Amino acid sequence: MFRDALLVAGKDLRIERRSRVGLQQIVPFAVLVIVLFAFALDPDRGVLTRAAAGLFWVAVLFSALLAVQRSQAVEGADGVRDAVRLSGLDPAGIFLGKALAVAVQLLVLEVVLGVSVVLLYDVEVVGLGVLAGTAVAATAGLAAAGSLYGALAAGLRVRETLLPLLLLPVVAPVLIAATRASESALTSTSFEVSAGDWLGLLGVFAALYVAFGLFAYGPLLED
Amino acid sequence: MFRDALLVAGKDLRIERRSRVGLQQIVPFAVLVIVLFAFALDPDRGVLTRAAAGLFWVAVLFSALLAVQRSQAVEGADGVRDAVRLSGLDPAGIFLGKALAVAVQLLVLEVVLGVSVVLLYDVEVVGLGVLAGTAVAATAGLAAAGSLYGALAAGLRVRETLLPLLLLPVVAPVLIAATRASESALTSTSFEVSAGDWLGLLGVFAALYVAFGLFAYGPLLED
Amino acid sequence: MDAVVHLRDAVCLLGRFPALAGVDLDVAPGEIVLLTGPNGAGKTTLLRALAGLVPVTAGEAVVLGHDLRRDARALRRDVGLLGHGAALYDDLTVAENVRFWARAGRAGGDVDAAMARAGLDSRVRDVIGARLSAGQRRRAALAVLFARAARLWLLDEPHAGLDAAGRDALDAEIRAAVASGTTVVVASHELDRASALATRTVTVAGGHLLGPSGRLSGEEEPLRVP
Amino acid sequence: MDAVVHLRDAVCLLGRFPALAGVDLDVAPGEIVLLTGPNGAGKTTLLRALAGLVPVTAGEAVVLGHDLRRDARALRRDVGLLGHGAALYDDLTVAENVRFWARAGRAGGDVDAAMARAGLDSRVRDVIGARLSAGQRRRAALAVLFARAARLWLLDEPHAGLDAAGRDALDAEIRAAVASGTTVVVASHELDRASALATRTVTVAGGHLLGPSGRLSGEEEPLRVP
Amino acid sequence: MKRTTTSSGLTMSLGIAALVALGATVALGLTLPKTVEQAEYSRLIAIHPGIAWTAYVACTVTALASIAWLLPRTRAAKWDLLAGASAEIGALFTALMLITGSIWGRPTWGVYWVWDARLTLSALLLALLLGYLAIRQVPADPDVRARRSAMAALLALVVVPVNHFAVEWWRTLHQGRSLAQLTPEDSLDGSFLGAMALGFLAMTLVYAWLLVHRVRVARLEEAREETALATAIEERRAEATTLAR
Ligand code: HEM
Ligand SMILES: Nc1ncnc2c1ncn2[C@@H]1O[C@H](COP(=O)(O)OP(=O)(O)OP(=O)(O)O)[C@@H](O)[C@H]1O
Ligand SMILES: Nc1ncnc2c1ncn2[C@@H]1O[C@H](COP(=O)(O)OP(=O)(O)OP(=O)(O)O)[C@@H](O)[C@H]1O
Ligand SMILES: [Mg+2]
Ligand SMILES: [Mg+2]
Repeated sequence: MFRDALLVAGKDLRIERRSRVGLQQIVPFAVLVIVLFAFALDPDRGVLTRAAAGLFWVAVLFSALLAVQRSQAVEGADGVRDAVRLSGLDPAGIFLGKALAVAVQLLVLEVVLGVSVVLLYDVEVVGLGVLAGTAVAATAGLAAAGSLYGALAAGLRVRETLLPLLLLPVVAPVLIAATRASESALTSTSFEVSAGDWLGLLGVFAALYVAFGLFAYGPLLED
Repeated sequence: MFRDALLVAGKDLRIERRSRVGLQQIVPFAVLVIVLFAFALDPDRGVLTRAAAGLFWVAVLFSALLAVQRSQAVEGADGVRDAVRLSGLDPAGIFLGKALAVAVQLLVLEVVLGVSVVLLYDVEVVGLGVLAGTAVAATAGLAAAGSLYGALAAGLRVRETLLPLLLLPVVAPVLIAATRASESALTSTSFEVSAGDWLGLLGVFAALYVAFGLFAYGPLLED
Repeated sequence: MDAVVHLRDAVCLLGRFPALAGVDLDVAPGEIVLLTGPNGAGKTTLLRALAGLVPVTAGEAVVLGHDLRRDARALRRDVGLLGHGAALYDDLTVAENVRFWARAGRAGGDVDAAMARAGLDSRVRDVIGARLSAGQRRRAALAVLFARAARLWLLDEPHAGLDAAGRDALDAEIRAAVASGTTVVVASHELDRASALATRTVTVAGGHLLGPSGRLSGEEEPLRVP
Repeated sequence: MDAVVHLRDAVCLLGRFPALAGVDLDVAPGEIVLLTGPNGAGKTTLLRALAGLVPVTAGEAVVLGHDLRRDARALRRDVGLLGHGAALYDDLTVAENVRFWARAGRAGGDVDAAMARAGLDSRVRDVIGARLSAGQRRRAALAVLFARAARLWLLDEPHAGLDAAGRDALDAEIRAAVASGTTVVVASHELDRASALATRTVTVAGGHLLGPSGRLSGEEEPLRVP
Repeated sequence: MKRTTTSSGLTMSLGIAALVALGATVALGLTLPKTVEQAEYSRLIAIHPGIAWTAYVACTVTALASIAWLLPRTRAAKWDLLAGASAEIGALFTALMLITGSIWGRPTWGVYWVWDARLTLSALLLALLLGYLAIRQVPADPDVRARRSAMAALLALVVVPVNHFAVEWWRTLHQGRSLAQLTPEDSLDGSFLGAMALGFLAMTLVYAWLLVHRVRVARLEEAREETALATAIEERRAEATTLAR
């Protein structure tokens, strides 16, 4: 299983290295979203600083959507889907591999995005450790759920639009938990929250989605 | 030109009628985005009501992205792009047609979305006329810019990710103008704005993008 | 009557790669020129260049009297290209697809007749593009070709995917079209069938034409249909 | 030695449409069975069903000893399918593609040898999938097939798109594979070439097999290679 | 079985029981003491929680049926059927929950809607159910569709417990879990509790009633499908004879 996971992840990352989609397009997109929010919410800037965490994670979420879409589009070429099913690759391995590749890209993105948020929304980071923990857990959750639903939507001809619809509700809890957890790490927060429980919740979700993916991906590939 | 525009728009709308992508997926997606924003910004509710207009337009923008993506994906099947170039259709006509189809779908979406915003963010509409005007002008702008850049990104294999990057900066002004204009039509607004100038600006942008599309689409197809 | 196709030392770049590296080719009206040669030789690229889809970056290139290097768009409606992939919208039925392309080309031609000539029976006409079999896609593409009034047909492996009946029908259609003044350039790997059809065979390799150059030796006899 | 393929009254639905409407077919080890028939008859669907890609919704279906209606996944690694479309990642070079699929199939086979057998010269090996010509794509797909150790080959119009040399090479490879114990089911419209290759020809039409049923008449002679 | 109606003794009795229970709930609800701050609205307690819990039940049934379909040993078309039917009704109840809740929210919180965890998650639950039903709409081979939707159903189930405990995990305006809070010195008036229980019973009966009907309708549809398939196969085979080319 892990052997297959590495094989697939390696393949996806090599494709990314060659096509530079994530680096040259998704990252700038995410930054743009942050900037746009800044505009949309401009009237009183206080909002920005207070909502920074939430907006950050919404931006990450949308970027994750793109990343997953791309990671599925790669498999979209005619015949590839059949070939994957015939390849004898362990479905769980494929799932892990694709999720892993997406996660790596997301983590890079979050770093860049985080910096720009700090700069643009003038928030101050107090708990870097918490942030890091949150990022890892949330990313795992997003990547797992994303890859799973990506595969679910991929079979259909309408994936580019079905995916967001399916994915958003599922990752919403992750989004919420991540927001609250990071808020506690930013001075800007208007009220007190304890990061602990939120991190815990994030961990639960991540574990849940990964486990579910491992079990569900095989049957999904069968369509 | 208009003959071709109608032909193309009719084709796109028929495809939409058959595949129901917009209706069954983009609209729910937009509503979901609204819901997510609401949660991301939860801490103090005042924000929501004040930022309602902005969030509405951001949601519309993201849905527009999907709509354009879909409208281009339709043309993506191998050979279709060549066929379009050989068809002898007037490029300006194609542009108008595709923009028209997108605009129609966006208008429907905005109605649904508007209603849900009013219900969910409890804002109160005072200037329905202004809103309508804003919607039409902004939609024209979005659809035009979207179709233009959609075609630009479509040629490349990585469109699903390139498009947002290209489009967001271009439509940002539209987004802002639309936000300000509609704010004046909502009681919730924290301060006074005169819709007039913003509407004017929107009109200018719409006209600009449409004109530019008419002139630039031909060369674009040639790539 | 002057040549339908006139290429001199034509070069086409795909990315940085010279897929066509100096092609000389003349085609007289009413000819059926067969392009053959190894995979990757440049046949598809040559056909796409003749349709004005791939820019010619060097040399002379005149098709149907239009200079490709200046006004490629002008000839668009006069050429009919049957490429490797059929141009079908997944969510439209065969009939809707053919009608759309016919309208787009302002072709007065009878759509139903065209589909019948392409051997698409009534059941298939109502199946959406996404659900067609390989051969049915080819047939739909043929129907579009038939429905449009083109003076130059560019056929890329037209027989591939067609069943026995379809192949014979296609050959008949090609002969009929030529008899009514169309000129045809066809790329194919099925030599026996294709060369029986063609009035002249040209070998493409390494991005140019081999052996007996593609240039016309004086006057070329247009094909007489028996 | 029991049959490699055993279908009885097998039905496959695509959407609601019965693309296969009651197929009876037996294939003995070492056979080369040619499927032919009109476009849309169900050949591709039959091959995909044998690979376990399309669920068999009624009837008996046993391939390589696995019951398709129960454990379709079990036989996956033992079948090699050459479909209408080549399974290539656009952004990976030919070599990278072939290597990936070979590793995925845990095939020890020599990748470079496989590409050589498929006639992919060193230049093409470093071209990314998106830029290949039609025939080069087919060749890459063949290389994958050669690199993987499959006991049942399912070839859908394998000759389409290949140049003359490629076709002969392919036929030689097929014969060699059969000699070393592989069984082959091939769908094709190029009757003269394909039937020369095949040990038995079966006609598919309207989703079932016509005429001399696909069932084995007693003992079938596996092909002897001269 | 050639049935022309989906009603039977079972549904009759279920229906009657449901109606009775509903009547009783209304009666009890109207006799409830009105709390000072909420006036009449406090009586919604007889309906709203019941609806909400029934929505949970529906989701759970869908999820369990989906699991039953996924397990090779118990795999059978009927489970997929049940899951789909239950999900449809579940979506209905979830919508009702949102509506009654909002109506109740106006007097209690001053607005129809606030963005606290309970409400948002409830909204998401509805979204998930709709997504699930959307997947079922996508035409595909029965098995494929069953598999896809089963997956989606399992994830929908995740939201239920989260929503249930949301009131503790997040700072919610929404009521706490009164059942959990039941202490000797009771926080919630007994009669309210009774009303909630009765309401739950009534709603569950309604649910069961609808479910049986829906499943039977689905069965009839299936039967029709089968005959349709038989003719389709005939036509398909006939294509061979009409080879006029
Ligand atoms: C749109 C708004 C609302 C929604 C979506 C909603 C949703 C729910 C849900 C999902 C439950 C089931 C809780 C569980 O056991 O997990 C529930 C129960 C309940 N709701 Fe609401 N509700 C809303 C508004 C209200 C309001 C305004 C009130 C009254 C002030 C209220 C009072 C209750 C009560 C008392 C229960 C039973 C709680 C228990 O005993 O466990 N709800 N609601
Ligand atoms: N960017 C590139 N880098 C390298 N080679 C390229 C590139 N783009 C295209 N090619 C090559 O250009 C050629 C295109 O040839 P073309 O498709 O015209 O061949 P063909 O004669 O149609 O072959 P076939 O018979 O297989 O259809 C191929 O050899 C392909 O490898
Ligand atoms: N949803 C559907 N509705 C109607 N017909 C359908 C549907 N899906 C598939 N089909 C039909 O199923 C058949 C699939 O046939 P298949 O692709 O196996 O044909 P084939 O024998 O491979 O043909 P070819 O020789 O053209 O490759 C086609 O006739 C197609 O029209
Ligand atoms: Mg070619
Ligand atoms: Mg086929």
